[in-house]
Parts: sequence; C-alpha cells; structure tokens
Amino acid sequence: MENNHHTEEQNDGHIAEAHHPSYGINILVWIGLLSLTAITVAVAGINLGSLALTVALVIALVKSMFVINFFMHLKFDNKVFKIFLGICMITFIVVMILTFFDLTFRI
Amino acid sequence: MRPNIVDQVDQTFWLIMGISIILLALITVVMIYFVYKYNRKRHPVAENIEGNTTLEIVWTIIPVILVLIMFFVSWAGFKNMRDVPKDAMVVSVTGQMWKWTFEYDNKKKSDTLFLPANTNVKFDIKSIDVNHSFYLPAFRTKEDAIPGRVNHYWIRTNEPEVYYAACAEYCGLNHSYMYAPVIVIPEKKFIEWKNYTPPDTTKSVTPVKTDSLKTDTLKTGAVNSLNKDTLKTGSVKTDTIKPNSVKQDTLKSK
Amino acid sequence: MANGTIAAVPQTAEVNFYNVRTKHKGILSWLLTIDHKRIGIMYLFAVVFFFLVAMTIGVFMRLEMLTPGETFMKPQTYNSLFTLHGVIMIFLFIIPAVPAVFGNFFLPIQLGAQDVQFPKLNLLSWYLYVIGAVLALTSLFSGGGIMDTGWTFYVPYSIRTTTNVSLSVFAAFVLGFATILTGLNFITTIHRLRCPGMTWFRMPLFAWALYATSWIQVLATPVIGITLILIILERAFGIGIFDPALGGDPLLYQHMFWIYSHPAVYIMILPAMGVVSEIIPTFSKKTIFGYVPIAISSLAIALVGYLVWGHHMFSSGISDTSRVIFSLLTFFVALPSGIKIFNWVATLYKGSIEVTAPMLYVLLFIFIFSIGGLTGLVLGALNTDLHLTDTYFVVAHFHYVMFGGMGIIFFAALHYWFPKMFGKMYNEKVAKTAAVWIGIGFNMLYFPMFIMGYLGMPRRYYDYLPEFQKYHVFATVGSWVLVSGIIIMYINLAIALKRGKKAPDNPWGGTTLEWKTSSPPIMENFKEIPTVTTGPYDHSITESQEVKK
Amino acid sequence: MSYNSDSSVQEIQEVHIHRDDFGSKMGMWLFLFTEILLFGGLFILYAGYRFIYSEGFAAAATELDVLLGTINTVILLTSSLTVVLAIVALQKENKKLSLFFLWVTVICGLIFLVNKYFEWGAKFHHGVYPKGPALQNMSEGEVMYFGLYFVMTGLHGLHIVVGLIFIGYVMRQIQKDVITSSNFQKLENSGLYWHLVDIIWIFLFPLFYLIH
Ligand code: HEA
Ligand code: HEA
Ligand code: CUA
Ligand SMILES: [Cu+2]
Repeated sequence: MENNHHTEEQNDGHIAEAHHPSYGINILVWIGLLSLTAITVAVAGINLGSLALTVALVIALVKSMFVINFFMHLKFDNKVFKIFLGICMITFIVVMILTFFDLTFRI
Repeated sequence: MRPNIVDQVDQTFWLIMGISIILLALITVVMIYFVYKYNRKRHPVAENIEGNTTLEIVWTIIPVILVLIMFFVSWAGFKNMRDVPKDAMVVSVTGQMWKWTFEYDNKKKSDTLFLPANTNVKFDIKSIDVNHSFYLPAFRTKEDAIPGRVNHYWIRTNEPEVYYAACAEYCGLNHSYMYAPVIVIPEKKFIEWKNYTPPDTTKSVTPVKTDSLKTDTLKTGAVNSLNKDTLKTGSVKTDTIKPNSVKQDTLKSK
Repeated sequence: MANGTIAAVPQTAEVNFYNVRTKHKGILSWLLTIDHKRIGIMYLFAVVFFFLVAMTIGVFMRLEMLTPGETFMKPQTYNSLFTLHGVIMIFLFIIPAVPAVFGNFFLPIQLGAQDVQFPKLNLLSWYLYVIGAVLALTSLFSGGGIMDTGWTFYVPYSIRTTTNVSLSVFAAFVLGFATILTGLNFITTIHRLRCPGMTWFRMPLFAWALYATSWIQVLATPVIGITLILIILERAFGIGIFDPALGGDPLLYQHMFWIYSHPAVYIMILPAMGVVSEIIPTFSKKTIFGYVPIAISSLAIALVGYLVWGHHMFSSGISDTSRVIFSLLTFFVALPSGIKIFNWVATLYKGSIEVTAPMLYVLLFIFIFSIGGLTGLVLGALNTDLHLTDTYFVVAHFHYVMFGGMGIIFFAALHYWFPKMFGKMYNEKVAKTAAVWIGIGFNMLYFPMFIMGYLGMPRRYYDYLPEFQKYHVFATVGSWVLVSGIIIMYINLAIALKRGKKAPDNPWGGTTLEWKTSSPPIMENFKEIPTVTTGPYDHSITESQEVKK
Repeated sequence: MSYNSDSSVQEIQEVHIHRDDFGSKMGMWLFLFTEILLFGGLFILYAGYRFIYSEGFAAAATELDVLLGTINTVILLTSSLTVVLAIVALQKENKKLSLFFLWVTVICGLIFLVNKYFEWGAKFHHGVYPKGPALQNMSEGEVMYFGLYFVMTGLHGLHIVVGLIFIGYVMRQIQKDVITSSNFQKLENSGLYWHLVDIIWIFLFPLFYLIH
C-alpha cells in the first residue's frame, strides 16, 4: 500500500484492530436509552409549563450523546471526528441563535 | 432638531466611499509600482521574504478601526431612521401586483401619495399578495412590503415637490411599472385634499381587499397573461413623473 | 502491487492520461472514467458551455436595457432571462467552476496523490451535475414556461407564479448535491492523501482554499436543499410552511435561503483566492508573503461567512437588533479578505515579476475585486443599505466580486494551467490583449451601474425612467467590448488546443508539485510518489531547468 | 511488466481504488453532517414557528398518539442496538449471528414504517392533510404544525427506507464474504447512517408528540 501515506490520524487505514467492543456494554446503553424514553414520556404527563420543552430537549440530548458515543463509537474514535462533529454542531447552533435574534426582537 | 435622514445616508455613503477610494488607490498604486520596479527586466533575482508579523498586525488593526468607524456611523444613522418621531402622521401603504394604495387616518384612499410639506410621515407598509418594496429614492430609504406583516419607516418631507415611489422587490410581470407619484404640497392644501371626497372617487380608487388572498385566486388570475399595456393604464405613465425631482444638487453629497 | 505498477509506467513523455490505454475505449473511456484529471476536463467543458450560455443571455439583457420601454423583448421574457442568467451563472457556472474543474484536476497532484479519496463518488458528482443541468434545460421547455422568480426564488411569488419553478428548483437541488459530494471528497482527500512530508502548513494555498470551501459546501448546501424541496412541496401539495396565506412567514424563507447563499458567495470566491495565491509567487519568483495568515484567513472567511447572511434582509423587516448584529459581523468578514489582498501585494515586493497573461488577470483581479469588496461595505452598512438594496448598486457589487473575482480568476487559472492540462502553449500576446479588452469592457459595463444604483434605479427592472438611459447605453456598449475580449480569449485558447506548441513540463518555473510531473500528467500523476521537504513556494531550490517561452 | 500489456492497464486503473477504512469513515461522517444540516434547516423552521405560534403548536400536539410514538421510539432504539451487535458479531467472526442481528434491524425498520403508515393514514382519514377539510378549520399555528409534521416525519421515513436499502446491500455483501471480520467498514458506515436516523427520531419524538 504505497499510496497510503497518511501523515496524520496515525494508523494504516485499517481500523479493524482499533477497538473491540463487547455485546454487554451496548446492551447496557440500550437499556439506558429505553429508561430515558420512559422518563421523558412520564415527565410529559406532568404539567411543567415552559420547562417542558427544556426537559424534553435535555433528555433527547443525553440520549443522542449515548447513541453517538457508544453506538456510533465516537468515544473510542480518533479525535478528528470529535472535532468535526463539534464544528457541525456549532454551525447549527450559531445559525439557530442568529435566526432567533430576528424572531425574538421583532415588534 | 434631528439630523436629516437623507443627509445622514449620503454622509455615511461618502464616508465609507472615501475610505474605500483611498484604500483602493493605495493598493492599486503600490501594486503597479511594485510590478514596475521589480519587473524581471529590472530585477532579475528575487529576494525571498517570508512575511512580517508587525506588518500583519498593522494591516489587521487599522482595518478593524476603519470598519468600526464605518459601523458606528451607519448605526447612528440607522437609529435615527428607526426612531419614529411621536408626531409623525401615519399613512398606510399597501402593495399589490402592481400598484400602490395609500390610506390616510381618515380612511381616505388614493393611488397618488399626497403629503404635507415639512412634516414627519410614518408609513405602515403592507402587501396583499407577494413581496414588494416601498422605495422612495429621493428619501434614501425603502422597506419591503411582506404579506402577513406590517413594516414601517418614516421620512421628513421638505418644500412642495414631486417625487416618485418605486417598487424595489421583484414582484412579477409589471414590477418595473409599479410606480406611484409622490406629491408634497403645502399643509393647508393637503388638509383640504384629504377632507374632500368627490362623489365619484370610489371609481378611480380601486378598493383594496384586505383579507388575505388565497393561493388559487392568483394562479388562475394568470400572473403571466397580462400584457404590459393593459397594466400601464391605471398606473402612472413613466414620462409624467420626474424622478429625483429633488434638484440634482441635493442628490450629490453635501 | 501499487509499487510495481507505478514503476512500470515508462519514461517516454508521450504517455499521458489522454492516451494511456484504459479499460474502456473511445467516448466510454471518458464517461466511465474515475480519473480525477479526466473528470476535471469533463467539468471544464460543461462549465464553459454553460458560462457561454449565461453570458449570451446577459448580453441579450443588456441589449434590452439599451432603450427604455420595449427594445426587442416582452417583460415576461426579460424576467425569465435574468432568472435564467442568475441561476445558470450561480449554480452551473460559478459554484462548480474552480473547485470542480481545477480543484479536481490539481488538488490531488498538488498533494502528491494519485487521485481523490473517492474516485467513483467523484464521477457520481459529475453525473449529478449533468443531470441537474439537463433538468434545468428541460424546465425551459416544459410546464408553464421559463421560471421568472429571480435566482432567489422568494416566496410567496415563487409559490404562486405559473411558470415552471418546481423543476428548475429541483435541478438546483440536484446540483447542490453534486457540490456536496465534491466537497466531502476534497476534505477527505486533504486529510488522507497528502504525500510524505506534506504537513498541513506545507500544503499549497490552493489546497487550503479548497479545504475551507469544501467545509462550506458540506455544511451549508443542505440547508438550501431542504428549502428548495419545501418550495416544491408547497407548489405541489399546498403544504403550508412559507405561504403567508396559510400562516407561513416569508421572512423565514429568506433566512433559510441566505443561510446557504451567503456562505455560497464564499464558495465562489475562496477557490479563486487560492488560485491567486498560486499564481503570484510563481511569477514573482519568490515565496508568498505571509503564508500562514493567508491560509488561516481562508478558514476565517469560511467561518465568519456563516454569520452574516442577514445583510441581504436589511430592508425585509427583520428585527432592528438582528440588523445591527448582522451589520457588525458583515464588517468583520471584510478583514480576512483584506489580509489576503495586503499579503498578495506584499509578495510582489522585491520579487522578480513577469507579467504574463495569468499574472495580468491576477493584477486585474486585485483591482476589480477590491472595488467589489469595498462597495460591499456600503451595502453592509445599516442606513446606506436601505437606500441601495435592490438597486443596480447591488448588481454592480456582485458582478464586481463574482465576475471580477471568480470569473476573471477562472480565466487566469485557465491560462496558468493550460499548458499542464493540455500540454500545449497558447499565444501569449493575444492572451494579454484579450485580458486588456476584458479589463476595459468589464469596467465600462459595470461601473455605470454603481452610479445608477445610487441614483435609485431598482434592479430586475424591465423598463426604466428615461433619465437612466445614458448609463444603460454606456453599460451596453461596455458589454460589447467585454464580449470581444472574451471571444478573443477563447479563440486563442481553441487555436492553441489544436495547433499550440508543445508545452514543457514547467513553463513558468512553478514550485508546486503539479510542475514536477509531465505536461499533460501521466495517468498516475507521478512516476513515484514525491516526498516533500519544504514549503510549497520555495524558489531557492528550483532547478533553473524551466523553459522560457 | 510492460505498460502496454493489458494486465498492467488493468492495474493502473485499480490503483485508484485503494482501501482506506479511516478515510471511508471520514467520508461517511461528513455525509452525516450534511444530513444533520438538512434536518437542521427543518428544525430551525420548527423552532421559528413554535416560537411564533406556541399555542397553535400546543393544541396540535395533543392530536398525535403518544403511545404510537413511544412504540416507534422503542423500535428504532432496538434496531440501533442490533446494528451495533451485528458489528460486534462480525468482529467476533460470527457471520450468522451478524446477519441475524441485521435481519432484526430490517424488521424493526419495516415495523416502524408500517406504524407510520397507520399514523398518517388515520390523519388523512380525519381530513388532516395539506389542504384537507380538517386543516381548513384550524388555526394558522396548527396548519404550520401539521405542515412540518408531514414534512419532517416524511423525510425521516424516507431516510429509513434508504437506510434499509443500505443495510440490505450490506447484508448481501456479508453473505458473499465481501464484508468480513477484517473488512467491515461498509457495515460500520451503514450502521452510522442508521444511528443518525435514530438520533433524528430521538428529537422528533418529544418535539411532536410530547410537548403540549
Ligand atoms: C463572489 C461573491 C461575493 C463576494 C466575495 C461578496 C463579498 C461581500 N459582499 Fe456581497 N453579494 C454577492 C456576492 C458576493 N459578495 C451577491 C451575489 C449579492 C447579491 C445577491 C442578490 O441579492 O441577488 C451580494 C450582496 C451583498 C449584500 C446585500 C445587498 C443587498 O441586497 O442589500 C451585502 C450587504 O452587506 C454584501 C456585502 C458583502 C461584503 C461586505 C463582502 C466582503 O466579503 C468583501 C470583502 C472584501 C473587501 C472589503 C475588499 C478587499 C479588502 C481590502 C482592500 C481591505 C481593506 C478594507 C477594509 C476592511 C476597510 N453583498
Ligand atoms: C458569475 C456570475 C455572473 C456573471 C459572469 C455575469 C455576467 C454578466 N451579467 Fe449578470 N447576473 C448574475 C451573475 C453573473 N452575471 C446574477 C446572479 C444576477 C442576478 C439575477 C437575479 O436578479 O436573479 C445577474 C444579473 C444581471 C443583470 C441585472 C438584471 C436586472 O436586475 O434587471 C444584468 C444587467 O445588465 C446582468 C448583465 C450581465 C452581463 C452583461 C454579463 C457579462 O459578463 C456577459 C459578458 C458576456 C460575454 C462577454 C459573452 C461572450 C460570449 C458570447 C457572446 C458567446 C459566443 C458564443 C459562442 C462562442 C458559443 N446580470
Ligand atoms: Cu411590486 Cu415589485
Ligand atoms: Cu452576503
């Protein structure tokens, strides 16, 4: 593989050896996700007023962190992927905030 | 006395332009000088220069200062534009394909905008079909007419004069014919006009439907099929209004 | 296995990627190729074709504007033409122009790689481009006629007009995907395929520019993708998302549109800036001044470019607070562009400058782009924009930055890399004459538009008040000068293609890796994978083997 | 080896396609980002309209079936798990088990779609569809809500279909031993895609079904 001269992200391009996850941890994560689903549905029954949105979104965020870190393996992956995801999320959040500078302050 | 919006816009414009022209001249002159001085014929061997941190800092800081000056000047002008005087007379402006309708506080409607001289006027700008933009070039400002919203701006009229309003947001076939005459008259005459209702005005003034139009009515109304001439009648003929009839010198910077 | 094959490519210069024996023969060897160079050439011809189409439309538009009232077309035709002109220029020409043509051809070579990371995906991008183009052409002859919304597709007009908006918008969606895939490909290529020794800060600045561009392509294009799909859904099913009659908010549409389309203007200009950073050191025979600031400013432009889209909406009734914020941010986006300009000019200092055709275009670019960029500041200012928005001032601004920026640099790149891409030399004198014509014609055409705009001539106007006629006439005449310049340029290149002298491997004395392989390059780009030990523009070590022409 | 022998030409073409799992994964992630921002646009619209029409949205949200939504959430979470398990199984060189897990995923996906079909069907039946009779009588906020509901869940459903096709293709490749315990990046990429679809649902679920 002459032409696989990777100057960074040190590995030879084959990541099979990178990490050996087991069945167990993934099943645990799954149970966690199901519990969080149960919680969010249960909480939705209570009248939290304006807090409801925040709570639901926080739970959804936690759930997606689980999926991203374990199922999608990001926790064990190379740093670039974390940076990439960070760039993507920051872009999205900033765009959202700037849009709301308009919506919130309209008369 | 508040600063005049027209002057402020022109001053900001020429301030930014002035800085820009100086910068442009500098860049161009230096560039041409280098190309001449260090031409291969005169200067066959180049000297390798990697960069210079001091210079980088200088040409970051100076532009920062320049743009901040530009920003604050334009912001000051903008604040004035958005801060409507309390005593402003309100005219409601409604755009539709392809004409403007003006409504005064006494419900009088007109498709020519009559305004009293030396008065602050606030426009409430609406649209009943697609986006338009109520543009008064002589007053250096515009604001879009967006269906479902009311936008606004204000101006201060001067001495009696004839201007025009144009539509500056593309709105279909006759976008370029969506003018309205703007006639500033002495205050007394204006009040006379406003309170005078000729028995047959209703004919010349098209009633404006204010309830929102459904999508379909427009589609069948064939945005396409009208031709230029049918539309021109009813609206102003282009040659009757003198654009920027503000005297030439007011247009130039002060 | 790779090793053996590369060594087996013979030394004879005659074997290049055009005549190497490939699996498929004839036209198929192009249509099924996964070679980045061939794909780049295919893009070149497609892009130039659409450029000429849109330019011809532009000339017709100018002709119509020669006199007030009807000159030779009806308003509906004019409205369709400027829409078509804008859509083709933006989606079919300027966005793919430099990345897809020169990026495809030269990025892997400059990195010392044999191809992009995903060659098949690269071909798929090309096909998406072609499909998008075919859809766009189909939309002209089907449905309710040629779209007449302007390239911004603003709702509610775009929902209501009876013309064929849906298909054209879908074409733009497909074209968007083509650019996303190209961007994705380039990012991965730059991360994975740099040759040994090529650290991030030894990459040519063209690669840096493409890297920044690609990120915008990946992260911004999907937003317009979904927005365009929503227009189609509203037209087809009456789903209310933007339609104010159903409670939708047309301003949210504008937000969505410009969230993409402002970053998109930096998709257009960043690659051009990358090309400039290549050409200036080559013809000054010295390294670039301020490599790191230029590289970083590309990223900065990409970054800040995300934060300023609201400046296209100053008059639309967005909140005053957001106008102030967007305006401030807009002013900051000018800084990295300025840093680039200053560093380029500084590179000339104590160089050994040769004004060849590509260099002439670059000098022209610096002048014209500065005008375009600086007038952008007036538009970014809060109070002046309310006067100038949607007038010819804006039209002048964006032609100065788009045509004067990317367009001129497209010509520069074409001349700079022509010997490498086709192995032929063109007539230098004629090329320079054409550049001068283009420079004069360009300014005659667009400068009057600044004045008209300031005097209050709105854009997208089929007809105008008589007092503007003198400016319009001047501009129209300018367009003829420009046309002649461009025709001379293309004819010169066409002749060179047929009968040009054979080009040496390194006609300009360039230092980046593409000049270290044959002209045209061999199939695998290099006989053996190069190893890099210095920065990209180190002229001190180039052997003076270059052939002066 | 002479360059004009056919075999070498063959090889010249093949050199292009070198294997780089890391690069392939990077490409996949970048693609996922475009998907995130594709939905991101819709999420911005959702947020915007929810802000403008908070009451209409609250009223409309009560009309969705929380139970159905919850079931679909559980189904998708489970299918995500089985994809991961399929990767683990393949890494442990258990091809059969891996294929079994993928089958579970596919079936979960199909059940999800069937549920969605019934959900949409019920809405249509009650006249809740664009321009439908029920929508004519609703407030603007509710119309916006259902517009977004149909677009977002519809697009999500489309992604499920694409994910299923992707996984189906990967299963065939596993069967043919193209994807193996030492070469499973394609499987992982299909997994990444599927998880992303799952994550989007994780947000759609509370936003449409739970918050009143
Ligand atoms: C290649 C494309 C391109 C580029 C690079 C730019 C660059 C810029 N543009 Fe432009 N723009 C467009 C394409 C582009 N634009 C298009 C297509 C439209 C119209 C869309 C439509 O409505 O159809 C538009 C419209 C447009 C508007 C909206 C006008 C309106 O409709 O009301 C604004 C407003 O702020 C704007 C601003 C700017 C600014 C500040 C920059 C800056 O990035 C410029 C930065 C460069 C410089 C400033 C020059 C060099 C710098 C120096 C010499 C340094 C010293 C300078 C100082 C810092 C003081 N542009
Ligand atoms: C890259 C972008 C780009 C480029 C290069 C151009 C190039 C030109 N454009 Fe522009 N233009 C846009 C992008 C561009 N345009 C956009 C985005 C809009 C906004 C659309 C909208 O409002 O929605 C616009 C709008 C626009 C308008 C405003 C319309 C209006 O608001 O009413 C005008 C008016 O004059 C105009 C004119 C021209 C002209 C004369 C050229 C000239 O450069 C053309 C020069 C042409 C030649 C030099 C042709 C040479 C070749 C031939 C004649 C062909 C010969 C044929 C063969 C050899 C096969 N354009
Ligand atoms: Cu009304 Cu343009
Ligand atoms: Cu912009």
